[in-house]
Amino acid sequence: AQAAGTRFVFANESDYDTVDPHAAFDVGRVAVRLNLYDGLLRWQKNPAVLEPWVAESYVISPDGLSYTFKMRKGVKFHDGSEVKAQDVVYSLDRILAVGKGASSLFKTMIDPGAAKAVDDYTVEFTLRKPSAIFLSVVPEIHIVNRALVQKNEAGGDWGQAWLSKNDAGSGAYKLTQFDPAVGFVAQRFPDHFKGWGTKWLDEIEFRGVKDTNTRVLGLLRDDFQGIGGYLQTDQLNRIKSNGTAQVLEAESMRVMMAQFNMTRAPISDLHVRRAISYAFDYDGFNKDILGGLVERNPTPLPNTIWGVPKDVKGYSFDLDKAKAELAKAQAKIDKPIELAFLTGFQQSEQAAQLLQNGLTKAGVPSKVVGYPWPTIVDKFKDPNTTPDVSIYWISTYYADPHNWVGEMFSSSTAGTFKNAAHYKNPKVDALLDKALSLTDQSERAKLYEEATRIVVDEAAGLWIYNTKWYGPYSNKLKGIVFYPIGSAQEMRTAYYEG
Amino acid sequence: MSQPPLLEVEGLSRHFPVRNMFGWQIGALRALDGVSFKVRPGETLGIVGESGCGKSTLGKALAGIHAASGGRILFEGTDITGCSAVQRRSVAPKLQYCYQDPGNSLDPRWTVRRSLAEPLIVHSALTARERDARIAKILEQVGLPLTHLELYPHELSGGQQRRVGLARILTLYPRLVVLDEPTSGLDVSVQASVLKLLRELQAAFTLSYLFISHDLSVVRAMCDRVAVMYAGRIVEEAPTERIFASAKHPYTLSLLAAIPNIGGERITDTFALEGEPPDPVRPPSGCRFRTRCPRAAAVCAGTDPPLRRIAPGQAAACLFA
Amino acid sequence: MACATCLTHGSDVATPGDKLLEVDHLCVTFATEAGAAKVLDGVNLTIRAGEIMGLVGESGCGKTTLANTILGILAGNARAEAGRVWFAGEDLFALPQRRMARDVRGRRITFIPQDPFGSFNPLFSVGAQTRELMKWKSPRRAPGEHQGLAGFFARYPRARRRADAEAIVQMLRSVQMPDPAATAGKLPHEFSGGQRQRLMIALALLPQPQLVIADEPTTALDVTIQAQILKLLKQLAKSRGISVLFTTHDLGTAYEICDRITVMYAGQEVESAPVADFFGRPQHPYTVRLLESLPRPGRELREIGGEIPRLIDPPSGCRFHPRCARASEICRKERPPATSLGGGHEVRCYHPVETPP
Amino acid sequence: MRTARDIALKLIGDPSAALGLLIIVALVAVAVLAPLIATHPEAVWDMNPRDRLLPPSETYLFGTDRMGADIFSRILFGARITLTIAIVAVGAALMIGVPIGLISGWCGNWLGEALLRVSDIFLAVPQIVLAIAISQTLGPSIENVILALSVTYWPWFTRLVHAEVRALRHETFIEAAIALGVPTWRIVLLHVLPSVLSPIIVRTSIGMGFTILTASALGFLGLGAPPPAPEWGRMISEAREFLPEAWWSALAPGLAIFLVVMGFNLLGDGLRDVLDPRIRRGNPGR
Amino acid sequence: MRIAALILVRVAWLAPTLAGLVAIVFVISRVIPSDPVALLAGETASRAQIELLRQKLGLDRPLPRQLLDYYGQLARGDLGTSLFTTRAVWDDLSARLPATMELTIAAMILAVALGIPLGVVAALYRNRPTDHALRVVSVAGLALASFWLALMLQLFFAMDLRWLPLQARITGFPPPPITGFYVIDAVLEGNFKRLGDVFAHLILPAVTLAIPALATVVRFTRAGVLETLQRPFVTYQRAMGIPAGLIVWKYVLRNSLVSTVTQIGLLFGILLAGAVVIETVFQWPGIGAYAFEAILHSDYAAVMGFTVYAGVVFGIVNLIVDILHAVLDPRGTAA
Ligand SMILES: Nc1ncnc2c1ncn2[C@@H]1O[C@H](COP(=O)(O)OP(=O)(O)OP(=O)(O)O)[C@@H](O)[C@H]1O
Ligand SMILES: Nc1ncnc2c1ncn2[C@@H]1O[C@H](COP(=O)(O)OP(=O)(O)OP(=O)(O)O)[C@@H](O)[C@H]1O
Ligand SMILES: [Mg+2]
Ligand SMILES: [Mg+2]
Repeated sequence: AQAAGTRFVFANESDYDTVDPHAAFDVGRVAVRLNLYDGLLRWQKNPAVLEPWVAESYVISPDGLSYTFKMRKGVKFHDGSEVKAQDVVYSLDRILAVGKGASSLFKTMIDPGAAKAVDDYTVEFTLRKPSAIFLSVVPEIHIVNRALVQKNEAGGDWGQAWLSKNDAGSGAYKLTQFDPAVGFVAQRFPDHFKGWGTKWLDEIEFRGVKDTNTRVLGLLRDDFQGIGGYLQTDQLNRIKSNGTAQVLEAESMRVMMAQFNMTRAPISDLHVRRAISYAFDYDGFNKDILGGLVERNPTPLPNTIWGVPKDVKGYSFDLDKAKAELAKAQAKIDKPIELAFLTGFQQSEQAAQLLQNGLTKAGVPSKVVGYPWPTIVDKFKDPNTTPDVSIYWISTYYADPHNWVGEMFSSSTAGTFKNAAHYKNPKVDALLDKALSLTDQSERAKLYEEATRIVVDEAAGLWIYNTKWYGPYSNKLKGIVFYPIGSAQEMRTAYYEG
Repeated sequence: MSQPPLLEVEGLSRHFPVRNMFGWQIGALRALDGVSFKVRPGETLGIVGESGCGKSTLGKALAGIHAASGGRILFEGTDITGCSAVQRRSVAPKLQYCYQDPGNSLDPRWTVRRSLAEPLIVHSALTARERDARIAKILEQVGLPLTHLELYPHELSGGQQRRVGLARILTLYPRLVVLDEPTSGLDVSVQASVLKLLRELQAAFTLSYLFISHDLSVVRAMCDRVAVMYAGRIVEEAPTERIFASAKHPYTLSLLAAIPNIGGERITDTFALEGEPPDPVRPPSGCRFRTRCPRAAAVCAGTDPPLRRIAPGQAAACLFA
Repeated sequence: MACATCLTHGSDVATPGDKLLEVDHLCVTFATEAGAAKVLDGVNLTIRAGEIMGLVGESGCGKTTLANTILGILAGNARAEAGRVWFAGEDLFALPQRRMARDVRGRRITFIPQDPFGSFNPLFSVGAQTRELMKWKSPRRAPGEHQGLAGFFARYPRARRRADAEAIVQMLRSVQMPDPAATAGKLPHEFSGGQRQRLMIALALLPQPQLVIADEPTTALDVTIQAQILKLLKQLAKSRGISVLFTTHDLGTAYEICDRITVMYAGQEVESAPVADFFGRPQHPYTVRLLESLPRPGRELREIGGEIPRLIDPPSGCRFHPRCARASEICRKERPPATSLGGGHEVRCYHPVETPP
Repeated sequence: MRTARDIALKLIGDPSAALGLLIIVALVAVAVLAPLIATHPEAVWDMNPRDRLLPPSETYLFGTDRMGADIFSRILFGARITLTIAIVAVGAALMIGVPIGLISGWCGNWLGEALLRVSDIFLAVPQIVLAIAISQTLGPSIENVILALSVTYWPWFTRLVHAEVRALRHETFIEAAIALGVPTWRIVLLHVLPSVLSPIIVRTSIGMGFTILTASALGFLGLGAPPPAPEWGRMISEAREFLPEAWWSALAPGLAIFLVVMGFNLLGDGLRDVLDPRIRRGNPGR
Repeated sequence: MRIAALILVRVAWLAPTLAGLVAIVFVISRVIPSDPVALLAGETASRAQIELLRQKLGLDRPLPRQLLDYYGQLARGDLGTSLFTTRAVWDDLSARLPATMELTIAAMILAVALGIPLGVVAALYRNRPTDHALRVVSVAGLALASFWLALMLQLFFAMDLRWLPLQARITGFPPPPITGFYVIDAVLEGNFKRLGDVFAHLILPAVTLAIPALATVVRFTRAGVLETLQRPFVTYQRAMGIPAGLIVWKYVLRNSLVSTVTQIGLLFGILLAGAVVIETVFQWPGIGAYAFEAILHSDYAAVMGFTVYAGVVFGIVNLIVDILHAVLDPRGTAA
């Protein structure tokens, strides 16, 4: 029943197969969380900053263990009831109980029952030990309507079955239709606490469209007004030259890298790792294959975040140096090095091929193997099954150096996809732990810089680029705001013009 | 006549299962239902009867192609009824079955030479050269030029195919050959030459024949004795001349009446038999011929007449014979 | 009617003695992989109204080909090179195919096949197939009734259908089908061979044709059944005054039902005679040898010797000469002309056999 | 029965079969001679990002792909993969399917029935799904693609051979061999097998085409031979994003698949016409 | 009566066949190297947490036991819960089933409705230009990689000409399903505008899917008709002057179809397989794309559910083929 111009369709590479805000923590499907739900805080802007959202303010106790949030009054759920502290408590308990999405992150800092409603509008969290990143993950506590969810619980499932198909949020949009095989449609929620300007989108639709080509063609046909996924240069050029769509551009913090399995010869040999780092044609990849749309990051950190040691130049493509390093290596390379890429992700596949190319020229035998994401994550759990080299991305789950260098090189995360290197270095661990326990950014920055220097020197990974974000949208769409954690899927500010 | 019989068959029967569309057995087709007879060395016994009466089944049961469902087969005094495929293989060279359709009994992909060599490879220890010699000799005896050895079955005429079929059997010097309709489908002139050949071979190899045919005039030309079959049974048995001169069973008489007699009375004016042969799955009670028999009486439905001697060398299964 | 040569049926059954069918010097070749096979080479044949004509000869001599040529249903690779087929004064070759299919085949000339098993479509009931035939070929069909493509979807007029149905039951009774009423619903495989052949005869007679071509109609049958069928066919043909071209290689059956017999050898007719003459004083050496090779009590078996010729490159002149003991130079050069011996007995031989009566 | 020479002559005489034969011969030749014909033999692994997506030219006959490798050379080397997959997969399917078909066809008893049921079960899973499952289970590699294809293709041979053997069992010449006392193994190997050979050959030829298509579909889905193997399906999949601008990058592998599969099918059809006894029967005997 | 018995026997056979099928796929899916429980537990879950979850899901028991459990579950009509979507597999499948069915049936109808007449025509004009042309086209149809064809059709019809939609089953977000078959739903609602839209969306994927099937139908029909044309009853009907069109399209065709239906039955499996690729390219929310995803995620329950579904479809299609057989061939010798 909406006027034609006020409907927006977004085609995403992954399916929106659930609308439970606590079921997933990935960037791909963030639209569900950002549009249908609200949190106490929310990442906004680029570079990302934490802004008060449902919370008006917060206080951290001096020991860094207790966080007290004061909530706004009059924030309404879609059913008209008010958002209260009890809902926040229930939401965190639910996250921990259901054990999906961001729960694994919370579990490292907080126990069930650690949240308390001091009054209707005050909520207090008590941490197990001080953590510098707790605030960073608070936006993931998406507040669900406790009364509504509890009414629909079945067999102590915390309403999982119901919430996977239904909406119990307070977000700017209200779910109207959902089909796991297609996606979801949501209608503007006029009573949203943030209020609305003069222009808006009445209805937004997010659907999963697996095939990149179909997504691009659909955008060109105006089947979709926005599409997701990191596109190849050629596709972006095609969209630009077509004239029906624009490509928005922004700094992003997603990094592409190769993780080395440090536990096994020959990769465990420093010189072999350095040789590999010298054997990758960074410019060939970034400039030719990706058409210069990305920027080289010499360290595991995205260039735009604080904590990057600016003087570190990293490795360059230099086959002579690679050979020299190999000559110094003690480990014998007697079988091909396994270069793993993510099935279905062209860039990762191309990078693997290019690395293989360089390695072959440097005289190192290698083989390229593709694994789907679930498989490779599983392989990472065991050092013995972890591939020698695995090429993929680390996205921005929260904008803190800990998201990159912290989680990638801490022994506590060994075996996860963040630390597929199984990297364990007591010195680095000490630096990182220290950084987590502090709250002062400049002090923390120094510690992260120090840790970064060490891992770069150890060639503990191969860092390829730090993406820019390119958002292909219909020409008439305005008001899209990109910030790294939101992937520009928050539609509250968007509208049509012309 | 005093010689022991070469072949003695007692109460032989063969039932085929009748299945419905799902493969469940729902009955039995009594293709052969208690047949007894003897064949003496050097003798030719004719088996006549119309299509589907069980003639081929009888021949195949003797040759071991079908297992018997009942009864006994004694060959050269030994019981070969229930023996295994391997045991059977030792009898095979001596007791052979010659197909109704010799063209199809030869592997279409094999040359005549290969088809002829096969039984020798299986049953003899001859060297390749000895085999060739044997094949050449037999081929000459069946009246085919050696050049035909390299031909394929489809390149031969019907008469020639039949000769090859015979040659293949004769390479093993059998004692008894079951000839299943050796002249059906042949033109009269070819038929004549095949019959001549069979006679010559019988003399040359001292063979006994079980001569299956539905053509009484051919049987008359070839056989010493004749057994007439109807619906899985032998209904009359007698020396050939007696059959033609004084057959007693009404079915034999009908059969005789059905053969056109060139120059004689026209059967289209005289023939009287009505009706169709019975369904072998549901044969009529009592005498199986009674449904068509001009002489049928009420008793015929109740009693199944046994084959009984009615004259020296002649037996018939009819209450009125 | 617009066309003068179109004859209405029933009214003008030719009187006995009239020439109904005349095959005049017919030559048919088949294109085969190995070359052109001259299967028919100047065949002549005459059938008079009401007459049963036997056509005998060895397998492969061209009997079926001749029948198919008359019916105009030769295989795609066959070609009538020369000759004419006259039927009731009409040149069948000059008739357009569509008229041939509509007015001649199945109507004035019907057909009884050799193989009663294969000639029914196994998936349609006998009744359906009979009705299909009568829808198109019933003698009660009005001349202009739905023709050609339009007829494809046309209905079978109610009144005629009823009349035809009655005729069908009548006919089934005359061919001695047990329980004619139940016949229609059954599928072909539910009938025995003899019954199927009787159905075939019924189908051939239902359109009330002038000529029935029976191509070895009894070879697939048992002796006793064969005798029944022959008897039936002869009775019906005679009682209705229908001419029959009866093709067979069995001299015995030919003797049974034919008025006259024509012998073919390798695509040529060699002798034609009334049945008594044919068996009584055969003239052509081939006929004689053929009769001699029949097994007879008290007579030695005698084959003809030699092989039938290949039709790709047949012998010149009389095609029988390579197997003939009496052959002379002229036999190799020219085909003997037809010599009439009176009484309708004709022979094509330079050296006929003087058989004692 | 015709001799091999007759068959060859007839095949050549039939334009479409001859075309099929020609394509297959060309494929084999290309596969064998790839290193000699290829203009950039190192293109199988060597990438040159600076030359990516160049249109066809004298240096790059079919243009270059997204990694800057010569498509022409990759197609040539891809022929090796394609041929290997087709031959080994169908060969293995033959090895499994034909014996099982022979046994199940020959033994009409419970054993035959059970074997047939097993093959039915395999037929019940859509081939590509089972193939995806297998190559996902064991990891994407050419060997696993081959395994997946043969595991899913053998029932087709079993069905075919089973049906043929069932029909043959009642053929007179088989029965005659039994009556002659020929041992069963001799009958099955010397009479039955050669008689079912022609349908098997036909099915093999068509199966080659089918297998190549399925293998390339797996490649397309990213589950086939891993990069940088120049597998044709994978090449299309990679090129897809550059359509229609870099049309050459998808055209060459697409055409290659099309031609080869068509070649096998044409050859199969031609062989059917030459070998299939049912069609042969229509011809005059002598 | 005969058909009822046939259905009974077929259905009776379905159970053991399904059991075997399930066993095979069960074993294959369980040897997958990746551990879905670990995945489910989350990317940072500890070993102990994973083991706990494994116990909860019953995945720690021996394989045969798990298989038996699964049979028990199946017998209760329960396909289990998808590890990934956390919904009942049956719900997931049934939501996607109509999409696939609609697509495959449309493709099947296209293939059969066009393929049979073309096959007959090819046979009638054997070895003439028409036949050669049809043969080349049908062989080409078999040789076209469906993903390639899909792409080309999309580029041409949806992008260049803009005649047809590019993707999806319907314009806009799907309306709440009645039967889930949008064609039927549109008719039920009397919404003919939507019906047109649904058809337009159906064309490209259905054509892509249908082309290899069409080629197969043409080939088998041609062969069947050629063989039937040799049968004596054709000669007989010709000799009796039955109109040629009637002989071919009524009598010959029915006989040829008896053997063609079996092939058409087998085609269904191929169509289902083709759906995996085509659903991905056309963004068709069907079961093929779902199965592909499920396999990639090692989602046992979903894979098994799909397998059972494929087995049931195979069984049903076989049943339909048998019924068609019985209808076409009333002799009852079939099966
Ligand atoms: N393998 C078989 N399975 C089932 N029934 C069979 C089999 N072989 C023969 N019969 C049946 O057994 C009966 C006798 O058949 P048989 O072949 O012995 O007859 P026949 O006298 O040789 O006939 P013909 O003269 O036609 O050769 C027939 O009804 C036939 O249908
Ligand atoms: N379609 C055809 N193509 C090539 N040759 C054919 C064809 N039809 C028949 N012939 C050949 O023509 C010759 C005559 O065949 P025809 O069927 O007329 O003989 P026939 O006398 O009816 O034989 P039979 O008694 O066996 O039925 C045979 O040599 C046959 O091989
Ligand atoms: Mg017999
Ligand atoms: Mg004939």
